[in-house]
Amino acid sequence: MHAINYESPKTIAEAVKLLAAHGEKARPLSGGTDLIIQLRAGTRRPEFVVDVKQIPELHRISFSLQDGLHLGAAVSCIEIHENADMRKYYPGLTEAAHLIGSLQIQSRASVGGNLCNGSPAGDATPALIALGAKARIVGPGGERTVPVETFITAPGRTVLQPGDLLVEFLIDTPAKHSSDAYLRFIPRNEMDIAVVGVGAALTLDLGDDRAVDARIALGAVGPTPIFAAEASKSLIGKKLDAAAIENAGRLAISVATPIDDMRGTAEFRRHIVGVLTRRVLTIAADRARQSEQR
Amino acid sequence: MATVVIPALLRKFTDGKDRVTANGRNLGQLVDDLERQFPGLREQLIEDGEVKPSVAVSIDGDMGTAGVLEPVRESSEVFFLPAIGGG
Amino acid sequence: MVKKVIVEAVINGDPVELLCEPRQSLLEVLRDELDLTGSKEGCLTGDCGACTVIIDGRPVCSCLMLGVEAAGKNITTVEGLATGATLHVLQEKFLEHASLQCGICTPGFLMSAKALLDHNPQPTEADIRYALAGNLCRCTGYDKIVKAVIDAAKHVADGVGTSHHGKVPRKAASEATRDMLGKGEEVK
Amino acid sequence: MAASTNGHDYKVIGTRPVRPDGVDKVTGRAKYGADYTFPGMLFGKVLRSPHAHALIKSINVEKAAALPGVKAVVTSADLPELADKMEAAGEQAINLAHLSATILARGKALYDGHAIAAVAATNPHIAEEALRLIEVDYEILPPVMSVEDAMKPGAPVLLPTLRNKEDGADKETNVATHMQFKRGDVSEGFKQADFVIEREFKTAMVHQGYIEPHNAVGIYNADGHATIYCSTQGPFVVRSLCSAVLGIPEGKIKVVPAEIGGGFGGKTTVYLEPLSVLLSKITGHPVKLVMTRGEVLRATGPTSGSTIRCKMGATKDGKLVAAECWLAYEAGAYPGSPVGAGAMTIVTPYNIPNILIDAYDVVVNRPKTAAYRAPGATNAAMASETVIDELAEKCGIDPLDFRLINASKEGTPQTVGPPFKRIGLVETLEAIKKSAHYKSKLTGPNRGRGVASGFWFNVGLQSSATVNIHTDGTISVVTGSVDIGGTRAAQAMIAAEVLGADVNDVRPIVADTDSIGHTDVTAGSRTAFATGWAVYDAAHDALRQLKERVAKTWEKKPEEVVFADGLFSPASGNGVKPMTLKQLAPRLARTGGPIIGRATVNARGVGPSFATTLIDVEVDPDTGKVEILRVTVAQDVGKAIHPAYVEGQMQGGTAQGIGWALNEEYVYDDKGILRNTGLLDYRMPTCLDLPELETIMIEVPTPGHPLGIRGVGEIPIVPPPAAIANAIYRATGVRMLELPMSPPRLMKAILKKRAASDSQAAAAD
Repeated sequence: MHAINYESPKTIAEAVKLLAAHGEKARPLSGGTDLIIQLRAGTRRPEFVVDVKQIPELHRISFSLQDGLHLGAAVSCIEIHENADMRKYYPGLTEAAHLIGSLQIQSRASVGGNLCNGSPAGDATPALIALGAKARIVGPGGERTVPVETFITAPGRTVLQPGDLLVEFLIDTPAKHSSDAYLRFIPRNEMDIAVVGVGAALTLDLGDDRAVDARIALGAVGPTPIFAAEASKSLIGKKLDAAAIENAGRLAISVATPIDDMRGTAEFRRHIVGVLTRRVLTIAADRARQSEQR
Repeated sequence: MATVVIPALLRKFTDGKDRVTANGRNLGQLVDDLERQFPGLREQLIEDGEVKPSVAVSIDGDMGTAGVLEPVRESSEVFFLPAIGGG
Repeated sequence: MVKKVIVEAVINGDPVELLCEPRQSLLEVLRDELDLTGSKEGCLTGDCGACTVIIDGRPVCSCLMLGVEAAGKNITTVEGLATGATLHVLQEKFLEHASLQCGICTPGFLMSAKALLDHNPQPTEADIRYALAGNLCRCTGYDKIVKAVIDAAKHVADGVGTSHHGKVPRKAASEATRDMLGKGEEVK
Repeated sequence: MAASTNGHDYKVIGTRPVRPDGVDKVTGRAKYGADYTFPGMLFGKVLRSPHAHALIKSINVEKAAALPGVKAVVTSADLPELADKMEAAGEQAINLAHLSATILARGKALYDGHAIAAVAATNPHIAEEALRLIEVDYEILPPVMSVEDAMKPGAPVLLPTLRNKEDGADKETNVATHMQFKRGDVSEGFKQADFVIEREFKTAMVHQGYIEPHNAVGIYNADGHATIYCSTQGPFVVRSLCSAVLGIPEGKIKVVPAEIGGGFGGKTTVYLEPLSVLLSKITGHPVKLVMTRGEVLRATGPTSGSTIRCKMGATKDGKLVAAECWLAYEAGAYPGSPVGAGAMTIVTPYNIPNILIDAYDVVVNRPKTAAYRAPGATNAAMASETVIDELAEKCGIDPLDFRLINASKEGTPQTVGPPFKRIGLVETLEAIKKSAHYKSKLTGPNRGRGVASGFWFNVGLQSSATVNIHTDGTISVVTGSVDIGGTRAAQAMIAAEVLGADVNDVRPIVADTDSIGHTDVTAGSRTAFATGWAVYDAAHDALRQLKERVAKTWEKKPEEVVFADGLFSPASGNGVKPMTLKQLAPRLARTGGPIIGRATVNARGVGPSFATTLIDVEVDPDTGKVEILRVTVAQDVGKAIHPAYVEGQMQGGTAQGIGWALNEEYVYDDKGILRNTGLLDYRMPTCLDLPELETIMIEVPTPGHPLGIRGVGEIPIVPPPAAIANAIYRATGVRMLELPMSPPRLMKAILKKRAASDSQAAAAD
């Protein structure tokens, strides 16, 4: 590995100052489960590594029915899974976090790092998009929030500018009778990168089991994670029966633009988008129907 | 006379015969006799006076370990085959 | 020239102060600076688990953590598993069940298994297989490893053998596993 | 569970003591190759070709050599040029020119990852950075990645020295060897067949996947002596190959075998060892090199991908009458695939009167293959055992019964000609038939059960052993056989059995090449068989001397002393008090001095091994993903010395066979660059991918071996891919002809079948 300098600021301001001062030469370090591999491989060669794990705001999970969820960018996946509010109100995002690598990886990897890595295959991203999550970014020019579906701009690239720091995710309190789910397909039963990942969030009108709101997001089937707008819209106002779910699966396939690689063929991936979309909608719907009893 | 089974691709040296007989108290002498009967066969099996590293010899069902000095009996059945390695 | 950094941590119960380059992984620091070569290097990408150590109660791949990040942490490596001359029950069971052949993956498995039992003293076989899924073994087919951990867990449950950190038990992997199989079961 | 046909009643053999090296391995104390450090040690790194096929026009190392901390940079110019001919080295025959060019490419890079240059520096990071400063001018050539492409007329040629001299010709070729095996007349044979099945199979290149990367520490002394610490299956092979590659006399090289983190055949040759000595010779410091996982996958020896055509015919009562096979294996960049073994195993489990087998060893722009557990046999069994399953179905005969009808037994001629001695294939088939697994009902949708058998030769080769009797009556057993899977325990148990000792009083030692007689590789399932034989003889040699000492003290003749149950007693009971080894040992000094038993073997009468594996699977019909539900493997193990480690071999081999079947494969892009260079995308089974692995050990002793030992290590990898393919067929109706049977491939086959049956249904309407 090339020589690096290591800094671990204690406040957002300090971190932003450091990141801004070194610009392209600096890279934030959260769990490091992607970054350290990239440093070793030489695919990223920053001179300054800024460890953001000492900053309290990046480490907090705070949920209230009034303000919804503040999920710190550096919270480790295992901490998310061990958090009762996360398991209760955001089961899809929680299971996505719990799918990222082994327990050894989950002890370090963070949802923020997973997103900032800019991979189209990150497991947390479709789950965040399905929930309509917003990313709160603080930079030299102040702070802003961007919807997660626009965060990744190309493989390995994001909206973050030199000096920008992803602080936390903001997610609304789930509406009544709503829930989310995430599924991915991998060849083994653990330790693989998603060949396809699908996240979905649904809000139902239990009266006639119609979808009041629906969001479907796809991972690993394009250069960036995809919000499947048409597929999502197709469900709104519809009864959530097999035909509607089948149709949503078809529409999801139509926006997927996968490639052939060592993880699967484009043809296979398109097929799996349909399969997982159907399965994930079924799970999310069941959860939404039962959300009353939570 | 020991019986020698000729590998398929070497049968061109023995007019297509798959089993021939030859004399010799050890493998070296046996191959010398084969060469007398079927010129050209020797260099397929022997190199620098020893059995080629790529060739294995089975005599009466046992893989030989003594190379050209491997004893051969009147009643012996001799097979030449490719050497194999294990993992 | 990049400046080295002084790192203070507790390793296997002892306070340690060491000087390391920021680019050195924790695994390098353990092996090359502290001569704790029990943690093994198998892949350097967090896929094999041979370098697993326990940091503040959680299993971590020491190849995917910088040495400088260890500052102020409590680290247990395989060298710290036994108590003095007494083997940890997991070590005993691995020997009893012939759970190792070449042994290169063994330290990592032991540390992952310890982290599991510390969190969840009564794991199901599914819990165990899930907790060990981040550790690759190429010799055994895992059968005798899993049996050793099941056996060790019995002893732990009987209050012998390993410490208890009182962390909330993880979701039963039998469920987590089903999620990952992509078969769409409801997670209760 | 073990069924013994071996009458003896042993005291130690067959028990399950804790392995003598166990505590070191659970406490992290065991020293593997990468764990060695020496004062002033430097760290080496290797620059590797980013191209699959390219001329190396020039290499400029100036900038790298100038980097502070860099002590040496070497290329193939620093190695002697060697003759382009086959030499015997350990159990293999090796072309030294090719070996040398594998250590450092000479003139041409022949695969992605081919070693180009090596650097030694004061720390590994500096060495790594130095590699970035080496300038190589390549002229890129078109890569040849498959046997089909390599065998095409006009295909780009990898090695100009390879000539095709068949039928008088003499032209350039990528086909290194063509072998043929022939018995009877296949065309006549197929005429007698009521059913004939012919299929073409493809299997992907796969890696042994040992968790420990290759490593070496080389120390070259000013007096011209070199010492190498490394993880290897064959210290004596390392010594002879380093001697050849470096031009240093063998006697001036000592190889100290470290503990080894898996090998499976992949550590039977050298990669880093010669470089560690070369760099040490230039710098005057010890030099350590350790591969990254990417280097292991790109540049060490995986086993061959292959294309196999298999045609077999049977009469309707299930008798096999003819088999015609065509095998082409990827050798990698240099000749030497295990296609010969593939050809010699593919139909050998069965008694077939008419056989014609053609086998081709083909060079391609992939790393030179190395041995992998029963090399060549798994590819072959995937083909033949699937065709057998189809024939059994056509005949309406249970696949196990079909195999029983045709199974090779004592006296059955092998493909290569010699008749089998006593073997246990029939016993493995019957054991599976009797197993609880086979008798259990497999219910539920998308589930299927498959069976397959396999055959492997095993090897014998040379081993040395000494047995030292210490003054307190404890014993040390010294061998040259590296212990990968618990063989030290077996050696100790054999000595304890012979000398009537407590196994805990026996310390087994794996010695360096200066401290023990020549001993061949720990490979070919030979260690318990051949080295165990040497230990058995050495222990008896010690026992003979012990009897002489007892006779001396009793003033009797040696033959008047009997030894039983650990007691030396007089043949005819008169007055003298029987004594134990522990009572005798302190007196050795006064009866003639220390006792060392010694023995060497060049083992004959190798017993081949057979296994039959039964596997249940469930296929997800929407994703093509296969779950392994249940596995039982029955194997003829000859005589299990330490049954737990024999089971371990059966389970480990089975797990590797399952990985090979389902997800493991080398994925190259169209430029010949390996895409999956890590364990994230080279997918070996995790413990969530495997169920309990049930084993049935059958003991059919190897005739001629004093303990009846049979090699057990390799055979269990052979049956699983075919067994899984046959199970998938019963679960889905799809016959898979390609490995791995990964979800994309299986899903494609399932959808194709559905489309076909839909169109049939449509036609029917």
